[in-house]
Amino acid sequence: MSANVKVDMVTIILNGEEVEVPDGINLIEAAQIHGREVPHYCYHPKLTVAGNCRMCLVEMGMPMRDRGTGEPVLDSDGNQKIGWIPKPVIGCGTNVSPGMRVNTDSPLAKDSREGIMEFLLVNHPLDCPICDQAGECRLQEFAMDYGRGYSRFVERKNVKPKRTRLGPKVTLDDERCILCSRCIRFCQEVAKDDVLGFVDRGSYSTLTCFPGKELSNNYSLNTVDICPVGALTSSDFRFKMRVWFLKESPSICSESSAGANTLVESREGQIYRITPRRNDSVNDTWMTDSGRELFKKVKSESRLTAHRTNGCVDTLDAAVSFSVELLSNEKIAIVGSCNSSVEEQYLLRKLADQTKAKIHLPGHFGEDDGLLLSADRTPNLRGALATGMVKKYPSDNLKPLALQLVKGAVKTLLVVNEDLFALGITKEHLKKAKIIYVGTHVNETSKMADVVLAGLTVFEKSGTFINRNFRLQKFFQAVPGPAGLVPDFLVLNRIASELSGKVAESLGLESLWKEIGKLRTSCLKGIAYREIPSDGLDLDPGKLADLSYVEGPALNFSPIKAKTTDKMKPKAAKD
Amino acid sequence: MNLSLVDFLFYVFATISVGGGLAVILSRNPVTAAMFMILSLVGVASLFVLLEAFFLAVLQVLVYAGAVMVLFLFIIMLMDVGPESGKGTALSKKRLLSGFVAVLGVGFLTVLTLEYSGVAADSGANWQDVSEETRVEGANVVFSKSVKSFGYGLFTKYMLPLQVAGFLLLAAMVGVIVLSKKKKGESNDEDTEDSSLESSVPQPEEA
Amino acid sequence: MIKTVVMERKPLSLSERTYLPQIASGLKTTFSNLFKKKVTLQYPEQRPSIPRGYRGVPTLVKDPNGREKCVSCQLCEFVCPPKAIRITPGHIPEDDEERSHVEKAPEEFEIDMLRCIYCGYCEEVCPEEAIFLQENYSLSGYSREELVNDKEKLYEMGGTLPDKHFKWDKKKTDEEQGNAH
Amino acid sequence: MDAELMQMLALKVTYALVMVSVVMSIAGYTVLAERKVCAWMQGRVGPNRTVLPFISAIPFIGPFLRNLGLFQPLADGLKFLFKEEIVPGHVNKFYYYLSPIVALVPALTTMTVLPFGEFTNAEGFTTPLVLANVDLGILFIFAISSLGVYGIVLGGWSSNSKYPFLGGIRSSAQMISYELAMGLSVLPVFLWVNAPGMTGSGLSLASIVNSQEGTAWLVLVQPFSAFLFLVALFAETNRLPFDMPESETDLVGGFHTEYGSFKFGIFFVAEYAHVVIGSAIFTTLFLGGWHFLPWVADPWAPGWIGSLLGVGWFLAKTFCLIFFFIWVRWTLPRFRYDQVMKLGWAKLLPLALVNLIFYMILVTYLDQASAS
Repeated sequence: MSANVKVDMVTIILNGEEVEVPDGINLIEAAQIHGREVPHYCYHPKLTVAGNCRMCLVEMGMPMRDRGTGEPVLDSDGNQKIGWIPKPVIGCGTNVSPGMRVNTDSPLAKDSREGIMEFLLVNHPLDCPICDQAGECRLQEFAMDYGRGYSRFVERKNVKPKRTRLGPKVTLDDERCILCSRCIRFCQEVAKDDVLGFVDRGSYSTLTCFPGKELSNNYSLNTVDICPVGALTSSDFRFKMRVWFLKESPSICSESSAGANTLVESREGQIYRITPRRNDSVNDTWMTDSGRELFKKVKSESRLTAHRTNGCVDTLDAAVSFSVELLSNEKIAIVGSCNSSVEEQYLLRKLADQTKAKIHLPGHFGEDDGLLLSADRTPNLRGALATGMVKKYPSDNLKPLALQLVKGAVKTLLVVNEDLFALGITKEHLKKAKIIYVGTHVNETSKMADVVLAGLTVFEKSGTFINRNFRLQKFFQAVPGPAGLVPDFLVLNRIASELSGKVAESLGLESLWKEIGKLRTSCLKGIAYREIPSDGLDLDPGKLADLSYVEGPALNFSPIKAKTTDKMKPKAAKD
Repeated sequence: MNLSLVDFLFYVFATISVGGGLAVILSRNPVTAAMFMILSLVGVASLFVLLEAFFLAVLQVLVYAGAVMVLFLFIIMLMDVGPESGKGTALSKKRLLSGFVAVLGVGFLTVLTLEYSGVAADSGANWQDVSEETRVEGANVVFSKSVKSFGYGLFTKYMLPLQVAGFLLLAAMVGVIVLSKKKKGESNDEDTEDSSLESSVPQPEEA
Repeated sequence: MIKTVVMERKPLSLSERTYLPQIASGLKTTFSNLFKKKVTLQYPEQRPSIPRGYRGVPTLVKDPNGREKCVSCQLCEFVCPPKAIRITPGHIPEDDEERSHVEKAPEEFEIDMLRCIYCGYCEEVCPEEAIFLQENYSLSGYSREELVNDKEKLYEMGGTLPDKHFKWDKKKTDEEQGNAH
Repeated sequence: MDAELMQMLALKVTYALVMVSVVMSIAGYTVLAERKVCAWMQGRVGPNRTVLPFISAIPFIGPFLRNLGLFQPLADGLKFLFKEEIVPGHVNKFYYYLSPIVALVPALTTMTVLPFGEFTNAEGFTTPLVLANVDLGILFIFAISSLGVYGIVLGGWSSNSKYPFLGGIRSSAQMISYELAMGLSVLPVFLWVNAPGMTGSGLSLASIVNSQEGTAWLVLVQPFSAFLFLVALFAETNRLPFDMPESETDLVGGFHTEYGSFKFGIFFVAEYAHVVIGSAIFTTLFLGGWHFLPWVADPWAPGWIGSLLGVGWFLAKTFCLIFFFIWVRWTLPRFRYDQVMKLGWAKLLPLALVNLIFYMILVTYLDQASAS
């Protein structure tokens, strides 16, 4: 999948049309490249091939060769004879080879699909009105596209357990299960938490957890995503909203530096769920369960919904001018955040240059799970380095700032979305300091702050993050923020402009990036916002690669240092 | 001064007529001017009533206030004549001249009125005597408030003036028709305002 | 090819051109109408008969067992052209003996009658035959809030309708006998 | 001022007030009649809901009155009175307020010269029952009623809105056009009445009425004049088929589109007052006024009873004519504006002239014949 790997192309004849496809891929992928859909349930591009749903049956044949001599067998016209396989083959389990004939919509293929659909629907309950999958259900879609349209089944349908709790986040409806085994393979191969399996045989086959276990790993909701029917449903999203109402906005998971690509699904300004967005260079098609919960903070009780000066609700104008007043003093320090977007970090750096302030940047670290939850629990630590906001790798506390506060070298503090008290600063330290707080939620610091500039969460604004691969990725506004709030980068820009005595110009991300692209020593040099592709842009880290990052090897990621020392092992976590 | 009711009413109506006339000249809005003109005409009609010349009074209202002024208003509204602008107060030659003529005219009228009404000469007769039935000299015609005798007067002694007036009016009408008649081949779009006016104004000739 | 025949209008006679005979006959007609029977329906006291298939106020109905039929699939909400319907879906608790197998039911179901255009799409789209436009056509209120029918009111207006499907009954029987694994 | 004058003034004012209230209430009930008759002609029942607290409780009579809609004008009037006064921001305020008054005043003024009965005292001296027995009665009525158009024209103009303006313009054109035909159509009547050997004197309306006593009504003598007068009357009162100023279908509401509540009510009442007065004039001129029947002497004795019966008879005739107005309105469609103009100038006016000339010749001929 990397661009520099030369892929051999082979020629196959797809539905009588000669096409070129990469060597080694299976027929489903090959057909998809050329715009032919081969319906499938059990096959998933990121999982091993199981071949048990039989939905992807196609007709296949090879040019005939004489067994003994290996000479091509010619027909009366002098063309090579085609040896059609008398029975249809599964597209997922058949790889392309030169000269292969494939028919995806021959009568045999169509007939096979219809038969499979009928079998699949024999015992599938007609639950669509209450089924959460309705609207994104492969069974619904393929029944419409490839089904025969009526049922010849007159007997009673099977009754199996419904509403089974598989784990804290997943509910299973066995009646709807079509036994594709995607979830089982996911748990074995990706999550490495082998808890699911089929029991019993024939029509008694049932998906279940192994005794004494439950599906409780941090990736369990991916099974819901890959389930082609409504068998596995999210307990959290269950019955909350029909999927056809949801508006999807591309976003980036802000949980950790893995930077998983996501879709934020919302209706009328309310987010209902977050699902992963396929990006083969970052997160494949997965994301963490914990990352899916982040939207709940948007509407939480502790959300800051208004600007405040001296504890009273005030207008943005007043709050900004008060901040400017405070920042005009001497002895200023800034506490930046790795949660801020690249643009905000850049503007903060600009502000620091203007006020001759020193920027302190605390990091947030945790355990690395080797997949999509990295040890660096902030989305944009590398952004702070790339914009030159800080030079050093951040530590997990603010001791230098505490020392300065004790010395009295800091009178005014601009804090962006960090809680000072969780980072080793005490109330004693802050006695004489004025605090300007820019952030989204209430914390001890915001309670003490003289000016509070309420900001927007990652779901309410647009911007960019740089993930652990030094990949610059865009996220977009999914829902409107609370009334009266503007994106943080605009607030910071206003403060910066008014500090230098100018009236703030209205600013878009495009024009801000024109400025950022002029950074001379940074790896962001020369990048225009609109040129960042939707699946991200790999940056050249340069000297920044030498810093001691905390992340360990994970999915689609190997630490750069490890890469240099350990060249022999290709892509540690990927299989 | 001992005012009788009739005197009092005379002054009221006289004020209305003269004031209305002044307001016609002074008001900038043409519709207002027209309304004041009607008021003035009605005032004059009331004066006629005081003179017990009911027939004249009624005709005054019927013809002038009721018909002529409606046409005036009709035209003013249809042509959408805006209020006069207050500009150009500077004394131009034209203005000076017209002012002079106006003053001269008013003075002339005043002198004439004073001379012939008998007020200036302090004769015993005053304006109320006019209403008395007076025999018209040399004829057995009673010039009175009675419509019948009024008619007799018009068609006997005053036959010639009546006919002359009628002929003049006819001439004026023919003139208007000739002026407003389009020459053959004259294009319609030359002045659209006129043609639109024509289409909405009643055109008896058409039928 | 059919030839077009231009029918010349018959020239009007003198009496026709004065219109007077026509006016007179018109006057005769109107005068005779003075004494004819009046067709007015004295509305609040007398009610019109409602034809079949009339689209009145949309209501929610219950099945013959008195159970809620709506499963809050929100298709009506989706199809509603003026966006008059608003549903908050909810669970049916597992200890509800009667209906636990239905799993889903509306927690709140609101139809804003100020928005409703009585198109009947909701009735048509409903897979559970739970929403019906019934005969009630006169609706009034003193406030906007009053004209937003909530679930309780919708069921009160809807009542119970005969049901040929007994879908959930079948489901329950299946569960109790036969094919349970 | 002396006591006698004061007494006379007080008496006149009282008479005027009585007259105004009578005409106004007749106008109000004409509105009701219009709604009822229209409803009946269209197969409906018309207003039948208004009730008064006590009267409606009376068995039989109460429901009967209710079904007749007898209290409807009361409710309508109250509604006009209590509705919110909305004055659009774009109007010319002064004329906007003035025009309803200008519309109503002439309608009420014309009735001062309208005789509606006569009283013969014990000495056999007869006085017509009229507020002002002016010699020029008919001319006075024409003069004043021609002023009524200003209310409509100003109302349309001051509304500063296109439809009312069109209504006003049409109205003024229509009034001017038909006034001529109207005047010319009554001239033969006066010619006839004032002809040598006839009883009439001048233009007095009372003398016209009295000239019809015990002999043929003028409608029988001069049916053509009566017809022309009636058509012109329809046009002058803006009734269908000549309701140019309103023309709901093409001008929204015509000149009073921008008017609401009581000001609209005044326009409304003025219109019906015109109808009432117009009917009364027609009765006076052509239907023998308060006299019983053509060729039949009044069956009632002179005195109070007699004059009251006469007034009643007069009113009855007027009501019949009002009914005719309503009847025609709900029968005929409206003329187009150009048709109205054409009819007025090209048909009615020449016909009236021909009519006048014919009677001139006739009267002269009869005079000559009787003289020789």
